[in-house]
Amino acid sequence: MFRFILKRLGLAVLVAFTVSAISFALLFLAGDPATAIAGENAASEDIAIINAQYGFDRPLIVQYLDWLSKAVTGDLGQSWYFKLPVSQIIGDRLPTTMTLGLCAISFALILSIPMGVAAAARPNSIIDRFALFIAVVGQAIPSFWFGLLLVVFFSIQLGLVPASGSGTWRHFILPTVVLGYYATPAIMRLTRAGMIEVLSADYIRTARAKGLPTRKIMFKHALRNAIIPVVSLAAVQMGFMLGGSIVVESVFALHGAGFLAWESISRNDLPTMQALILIFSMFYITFTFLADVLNAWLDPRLRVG
Amino acid sequence: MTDTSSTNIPISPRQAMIRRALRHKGLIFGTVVMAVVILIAIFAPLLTEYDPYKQNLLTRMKPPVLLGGDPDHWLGTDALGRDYWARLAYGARVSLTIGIVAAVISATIGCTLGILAGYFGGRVDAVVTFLINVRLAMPVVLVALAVVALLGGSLIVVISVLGLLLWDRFAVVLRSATMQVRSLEYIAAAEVLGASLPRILVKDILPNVMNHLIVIFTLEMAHAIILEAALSFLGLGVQPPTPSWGLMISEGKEMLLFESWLITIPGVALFFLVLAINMMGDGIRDVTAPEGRN
Amino acid sequence: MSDPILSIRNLTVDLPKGGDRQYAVEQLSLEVAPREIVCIVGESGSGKSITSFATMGLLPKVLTPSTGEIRFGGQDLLALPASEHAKLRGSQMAMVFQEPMSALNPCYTVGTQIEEMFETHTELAKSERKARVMKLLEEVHLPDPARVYASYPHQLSGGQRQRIVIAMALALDPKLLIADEPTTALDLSTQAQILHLFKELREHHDAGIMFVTHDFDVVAEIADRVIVMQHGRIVEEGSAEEVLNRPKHPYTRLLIDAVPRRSRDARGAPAEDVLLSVNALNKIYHIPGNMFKQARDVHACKDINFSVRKGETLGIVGESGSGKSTLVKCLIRLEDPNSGEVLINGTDLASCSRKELHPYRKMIQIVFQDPYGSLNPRRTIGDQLIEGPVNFGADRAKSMERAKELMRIVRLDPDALNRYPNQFSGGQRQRICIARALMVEPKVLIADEAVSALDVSVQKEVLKLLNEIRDTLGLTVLFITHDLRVAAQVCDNLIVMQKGEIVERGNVEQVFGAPSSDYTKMLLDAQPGKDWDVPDISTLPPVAV
Amino acid sequence: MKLPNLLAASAIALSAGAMSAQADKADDTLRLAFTKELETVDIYFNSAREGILLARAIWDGLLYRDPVTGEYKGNLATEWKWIDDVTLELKLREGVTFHNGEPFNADDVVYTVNYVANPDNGIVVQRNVSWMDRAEKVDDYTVRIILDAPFPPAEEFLAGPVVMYPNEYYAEVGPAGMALNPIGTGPYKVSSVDPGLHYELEAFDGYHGDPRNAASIGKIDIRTIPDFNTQIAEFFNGQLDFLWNVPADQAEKLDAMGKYQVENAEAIRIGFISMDASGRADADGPMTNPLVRKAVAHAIDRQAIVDALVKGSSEVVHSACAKIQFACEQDVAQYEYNPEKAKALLAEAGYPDGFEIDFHAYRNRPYAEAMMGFLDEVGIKTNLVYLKYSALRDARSKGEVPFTFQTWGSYSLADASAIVGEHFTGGMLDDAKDAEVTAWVNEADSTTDKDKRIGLYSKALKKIADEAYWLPLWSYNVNYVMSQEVSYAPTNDEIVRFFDFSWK
Repeated sequence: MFRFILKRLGLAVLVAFTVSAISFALLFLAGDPATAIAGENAASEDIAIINAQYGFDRPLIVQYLDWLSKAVTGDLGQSWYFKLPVSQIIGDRLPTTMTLGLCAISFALILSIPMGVAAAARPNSIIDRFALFIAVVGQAIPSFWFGLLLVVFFSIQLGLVPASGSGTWRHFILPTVVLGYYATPAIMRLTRAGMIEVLSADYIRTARAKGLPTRKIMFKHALRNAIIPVVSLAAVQMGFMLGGSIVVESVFALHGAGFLAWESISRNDLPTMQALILIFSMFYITFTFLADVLNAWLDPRLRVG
Repeated sequence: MTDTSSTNIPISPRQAMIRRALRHKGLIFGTVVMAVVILIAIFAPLLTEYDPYKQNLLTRMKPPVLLGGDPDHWLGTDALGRDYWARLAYGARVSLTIGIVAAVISATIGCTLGILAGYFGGRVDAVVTFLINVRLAMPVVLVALAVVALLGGSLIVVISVLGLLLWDRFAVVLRSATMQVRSLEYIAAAEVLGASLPRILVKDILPNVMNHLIVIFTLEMAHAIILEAALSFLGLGVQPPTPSWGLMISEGKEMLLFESWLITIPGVALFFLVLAINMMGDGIRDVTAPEGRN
Repeated sequence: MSDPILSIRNLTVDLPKGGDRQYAVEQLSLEVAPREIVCIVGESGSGKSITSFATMGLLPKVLTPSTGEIRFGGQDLLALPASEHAKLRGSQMAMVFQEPMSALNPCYTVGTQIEEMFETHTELAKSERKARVMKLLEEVHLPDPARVYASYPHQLSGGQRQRIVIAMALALDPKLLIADEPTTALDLSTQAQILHLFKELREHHDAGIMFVTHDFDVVAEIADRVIVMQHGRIVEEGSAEEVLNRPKHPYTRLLIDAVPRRSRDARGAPAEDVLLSVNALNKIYHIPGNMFKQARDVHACKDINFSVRKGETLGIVGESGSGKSTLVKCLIRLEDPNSGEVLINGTDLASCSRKELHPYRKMIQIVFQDPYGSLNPRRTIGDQLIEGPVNFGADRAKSMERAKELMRIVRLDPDALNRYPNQFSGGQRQRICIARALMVEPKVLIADEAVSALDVSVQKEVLKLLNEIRDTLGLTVLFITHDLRVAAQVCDNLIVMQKGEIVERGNVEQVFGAPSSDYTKMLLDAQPGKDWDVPDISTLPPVAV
Repeated sequence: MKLPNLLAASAIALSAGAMSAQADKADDTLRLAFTKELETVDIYFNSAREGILLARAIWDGLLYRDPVTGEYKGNLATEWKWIDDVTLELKLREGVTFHNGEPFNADDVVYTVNYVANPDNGIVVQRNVSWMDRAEKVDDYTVRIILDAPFPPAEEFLAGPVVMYPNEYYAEVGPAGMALNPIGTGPYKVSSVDPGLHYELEAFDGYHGDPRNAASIGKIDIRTIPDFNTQIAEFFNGQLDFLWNVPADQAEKLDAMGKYQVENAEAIRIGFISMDASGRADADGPMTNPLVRKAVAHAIDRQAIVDALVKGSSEVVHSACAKIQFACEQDVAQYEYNPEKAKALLAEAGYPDGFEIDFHAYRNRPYAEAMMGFLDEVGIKTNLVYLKYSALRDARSKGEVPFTFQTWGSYSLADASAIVGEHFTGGMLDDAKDAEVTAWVNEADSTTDKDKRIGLYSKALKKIADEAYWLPLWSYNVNYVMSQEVSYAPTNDEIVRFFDFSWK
């Protein structure tokens, strides 16, 4: 067991390493860091000074290894844009994104799992069709449009919730709905498909033969089995949400890590960008690992024999 | 005593599929909408006398006829006075091209990796799984943005970036589908009958994972179209004046609170296109899934 | 005999429209008395399982009972609301299913799953529930009940799981126990134990048992009464002794006649020259570990030696996990053996590279077990038949001619070449597979459990066909099976495998008459219906139809 | 299609009605938003418009330029005089204290000037500070600033970007500390900074109050809201009192609602098209031909774009600088909109069927599109390459951009050198590489004789126009939208002065 966790971790590190190397090369080769540091109205001589100052003339591999060796010790460097330690900036922004991500995934799960179960219990019923409707609409509506519509309706017209910012829990309602809705269709479809498959399994027939009440069959016997792939999907979605909430963060002026990453791209703030990509891939890896552990708990076949 | 099959021969798989398809409302809806969009795209020049690129700064932002606009421009004009219907009709070409070409690129990558991993297993599988993990661990939107931001958003760049980033689902699904098919005895039989590897892949594996491929293809096509719209929203999609629907939404966004039809028209068009593609995908899955084992 | 526990009268279950027949079960009437085992026998599609599911109230939604009644404990189950019926399930009537591997929820310990019976239907305290479960585990002869109680299904063998399902069924001492092919998926030795358990139950419980099976040997082993079904109707009914030995209905006679005899079909001796010989073949699988399991090695084939003469049929017999399938895979080089030789006409196939192997591929061909999985659903029969010859360089048109000829040989309409596999029944597909194997004119044909998945009557036909083809084409056949009766009937010589090793070899008479290994003895002993000699139908008096 | 429109309309009506209920006058806080995340409040380490806004509130320069009259007044210095071409002596105001209580005196000036003038300290906009060599203390309230070379617009810079820092505090905390807790002498002090996201300013009681007014509004609350629609939504909700840089169309609509004050002011920024006259991107490219460049100039109907899109107080410009800038010669060659003439010029240049070329831009995409439409009419087919500023600037400095739509804000400096000096002196942004122009401009920038400067710039600007190195497009304008309670008169230099705000 221990060996496999080690192996798994080793693989995870390799993935993170590869991701960071790819993104480092990609970002570095495509942009000119000196201009980025100098800013929009900088004059020519400013840029020359910066180029010498930061050592951008060194070979790429040297710069990468330099960055990596520091990153391993927790030193993510200085943001070229904010002139502050990257770790500090990210530390400031991550909580917002984490809150948003957790709220959104919870919203998605709370919405999609019961609906998926209900839809699977009675395929082709009204509820199934409604669930399908929710899913197809969710897949087809661009999230920024949806977000702005919600702002117009719930914030401007009804004045129920704030339109932007992250001060209170009420600020998170609309972004949660928008981001969570984005993940809902996939999770609901998988829950529904899983439940339909599980409900036709022999052990469900056994459970029915035992005379168990329907509720118990659905939630104790069927859902636990059907939820296993959903856990993995939710982990992937969660990882995606953290890095992919740019649009939502931009619309609702939530200054989270996703938006920071996007802004860092446009400012060519490589240290921040690099650190964020590394952190996002770490998150993804952590979530999938946690999902595996959770699945092992849910499904004893995956545990030690 | 030849054993001829009984009088009512079961219909062939294809016939059965067509029968199921004709009864599937979602599939029919999706196909009809899709067909309409494709026809609009193809026959755009016949559907409007306006040039989608021809601007007229004197007739800017005229509302559609329904909102009391000029009957000359039944869907109104945009911020540069270009006919909105002409842009919508020609834009269908761009949006469809983005969806289809990006999906073709990612399908090619994903299928190759997925089928090879599923067929060979072992080390090949380990490498492919690693690649999939690397791909999934990379935040797609960010990478897409970075590349488009730095290379400029020409149609080719946008399509290639989307195509190169959306192959993971193809790989994952085709990998497991291939594994399943691989374990069936007809693959073993073909091997014993001396079929070469490419022949097995093309004749025996590919046709039997095709329905998965088609379903994922539609999903990713829709995904690419939506992502292009999101890139456009962030200002990094297809470049103007090319009339993509995503770009029209992004341009209309400026006046969202004042001239909301500017964003609503392309938004609704995009919504229905993506809806139709997804419903087609669902329909195809429903129609092909029960096949195989009677 | 006391009053029946269950009495079904005039039950008709409709099939969904558009099927090949209107009713799944038609005008069915039967009774089950306490302490009685009633066997319902029939081939697939006869409606025997539908009957048991209708009684339990577990019919799929598309099937609806239209007329008749199922009386149980004084009430008509069909008139009962679903929730009332659910209350009877488990407490008054219980069921054991065919597939023990999938009948238990993988996520919960078996103890929990048995306890659920008490939780749902009784008010017992937790400690008491556990005590009752332990008692049940003992009753079904599970070793170390405490350990089993805390085990998950995947940690138990198929036989053990089936005992758990039986324990679960017995938990509340139901009046009616329905067993739907409960031993079909089990190995011979396990089957014997489970059947023994059922006989015990009849002694110790008052329950009436409705036992659904397709296997006349099983019927002979345990039935008190027998009901024979065909196409949804009862065709014959009577005491076990009567039906088994003096069947009246032609269909019953057909079925019983199809039961393989435990003796070899008389035929000429094969030639003397050895065609295929296997020397010191070894195959070791490396099972890679995962997050939670250690990697390990499995020695699937250990020093296998045998030879087969031209025209001989060699039977390879063994239970699941004996290594017989691995051996086959090594012979046809779907797997590469770790060491050893596979010589055909002096050429060692085992040492060929993949490329060198190509021309020799056609020497050995195979027919697989699963008639559904062994044909590509997306290609026409004709396309699949000419696959082999085309791969070996033959002309398409000529191959198509040969395919037509082979279709006639396997007694199928040559026009069927344009159709897809799903338009054929299981037996027809198996013939197509045979034809496909013969397309490349092999020297050796391997039948890997080729008839196991078929109904007895179809099985008989296919076996007959195989024998004929062997004789007319002078083929050498390796016949892999777990069914001793089938092996005895078609093979010249037998080898018995256990855990990757050959434990017994000899001709059929030797192996069956005077087995030398304990394992073979055990296998022979475990066969159900040993005491029943299949009657020679031709000697029975004709029936008035 | 109809519903959302109605929705928005009713939303606007509703919120407009609800506005007055959420007055911010009550808590004496003016709320506004930034669109971009400001990198740092330390003015020497950012180059953004937002930074200038904050700097003008927090710090003082030695001088002050009256935005209305253009006259230079004393600020932290009360008197100043040129000792010679490169030495400026200033008398400092007495009794001024910084927000942290540190008194202001000559040490602060010497420290600040010496710090920013040292290139090793990496001040972001070198041009703002590199003209100073050092400062010397004469006595506690007298300093001398020594220049590298004569620098005519020195006063403009001392009234603008060069602000005074507290020497003891800055020496202790450095740029990082200044960014998080800025200390100045200005009318507002900073009560909280959430870098890039949120700034709270408070009126500084101890402000010296001359020549600028002391703050009238007690608190300024600035949030960053990247999406402009969201900003408008918050404005409707009464969560913002003031919008700036409002696009022309939105400003018109807001104005039409009659509920808000909409003000338009000119900006010093101008737009221009720069063409690859020196052939850096393509030695034989069409842009090396003056006839083609003139054809481009005739092809684009700048007036139509100004009328339809840019709007406000903007007007077409013909010279390569902003009208309010010193030495910005207006009497230069003008190219009227005349597509026929453009076609004729193209034909004469050997492109009777036009040509295809990449067109780079980084802001105002609709303007770029409109210009592309006009160019298309005369046969010049353009492929828009829309990049982030840094990427475009990078490409330009490498000489890979043949044809580009640019804008230049001159750091709000009212002197032609701020734009011409940057673009026509052979640097990496110089597409013309005209040795003659370079010589004139360099000479102009090293003399203090105003008339001589005007003469030299006039020659340079005339040649730029004659050769059509650039096509100057239009001046920019800024729209400000305010709630009814706010009173503010915008100035024409793109700078929002918080201390000039008051409640009605």
